Amino acid sequence: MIVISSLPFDPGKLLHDFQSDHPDAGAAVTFTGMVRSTKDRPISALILECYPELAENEIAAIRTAAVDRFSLIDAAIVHRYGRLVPGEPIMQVMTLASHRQAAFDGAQFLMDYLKTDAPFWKQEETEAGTAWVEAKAADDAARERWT
Amino acid sequence: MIVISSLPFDPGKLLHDFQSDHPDAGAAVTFTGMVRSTKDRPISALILECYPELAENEIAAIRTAAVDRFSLIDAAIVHRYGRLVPGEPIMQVMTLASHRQAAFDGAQFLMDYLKTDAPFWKQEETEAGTAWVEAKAADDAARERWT
Amino acid sequence: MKVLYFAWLRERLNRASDDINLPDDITTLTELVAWLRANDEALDLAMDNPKQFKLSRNARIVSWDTAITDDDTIAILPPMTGG
Amino acid sequence: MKVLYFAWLRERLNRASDDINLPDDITTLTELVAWLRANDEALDLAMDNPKQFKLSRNARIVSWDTAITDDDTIAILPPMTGG
Repeated sequence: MIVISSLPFDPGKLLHDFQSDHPDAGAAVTFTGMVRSTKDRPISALILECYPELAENEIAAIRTAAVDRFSLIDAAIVHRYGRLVPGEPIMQVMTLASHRQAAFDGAQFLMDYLKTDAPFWKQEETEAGTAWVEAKAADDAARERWT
Repeated sequence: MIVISSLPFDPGKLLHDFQSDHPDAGAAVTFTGMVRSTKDRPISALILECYPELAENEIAAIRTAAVDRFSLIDAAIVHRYGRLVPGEPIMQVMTLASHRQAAFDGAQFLMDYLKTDAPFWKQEETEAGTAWVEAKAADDAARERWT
Repeated sequence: MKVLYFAWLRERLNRASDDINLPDDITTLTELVAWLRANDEALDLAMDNPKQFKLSRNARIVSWDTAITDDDTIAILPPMTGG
Repeated sequence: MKVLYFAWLRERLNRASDDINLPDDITTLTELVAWLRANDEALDLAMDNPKQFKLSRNARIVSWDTAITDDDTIAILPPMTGG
């Protein structure tokens, strides 16, 4: 399952539905990314821009690569765009496998690729206005470990 | 949160409640282990024996070690005992952190330690009777990578 | 040909897309970007570090040496920050 | 002193625990296990690979050289298979 949407989602409900469909798996790993506001760097919102058609295509390709590479029973990716406030889930990745290491590795692989290859761009909204979030070199490095 | 219980749990509801308490975190990782029955090795149930007082103490120690080591905002462990049928969740580990790598590492650390240091013992119930699951050398090796 | 701009590139250009008539001698994405930059000072400045951009052709990420035609939809993509 | 047995060790012994009077000269877990094995052939056989067992004292896992008293609750734990 791949969902690219501006609508909010409930991480727990997604996990519940994902697992209910697969009574034969032994291990499930779920990653949820949330909007974060800290005392040092308070933000009022995160505004995500997206190129939806490209996101659908690239995420489908990343998902297929993960399923093949780690023999996943299933994998699902949900990613929001639009304006989100602190605490709101931005995205969720879920993997199902026979054993735990494949489920963990599959989820990390998906996350590392999504960070650098999924066409989303974040803007932080603060009292001073909005500013584009800069891409992190660490994200490129994380992706490189799978090549 | 640590729960050692014979009662069923809903992985999605646990995740929902866990995240709802922490609107300041940026990343959550959830691992769910389920009873698995395959065509090659069909089982009718998994029967888990437990030493509850020791489980409470050891899991609390493992949780504290994970929170300290990976600067987790929170960590929760739920583990069932008793008779479980295929598809049922056995246990769930959840971590919350500022960033994704700490959340992933914390969850894997908890899983690796729980596999070798939490006093649970599995029996597989098949048509031929019940048999104790043997400990895996791979689990000892997985735990060693953190030392 | 349609050319799409996203995120801060879109902001710097003050537009989300261009409709262009592709000259016959422009056959690859590398050539297209060079031609676009030569004809638009704002784009030229915004892309002074061109390696950081990914390019897509018809909603698939492709390499800079990919061949293109006038029917394609191209996008110029600043470094992504999703996930 | 109470000694608890779990999983296949409990099954092999046909009991979940023993109540014992700890002899004065038994002061560590290593000595306790040696003494228990000397007095119980089934336990001696079941523990022929002793290194694989963990031991707990008053519901905490401890090393085999831990000192013990007659008030303690000890458990002999086969390799764990939870998670």
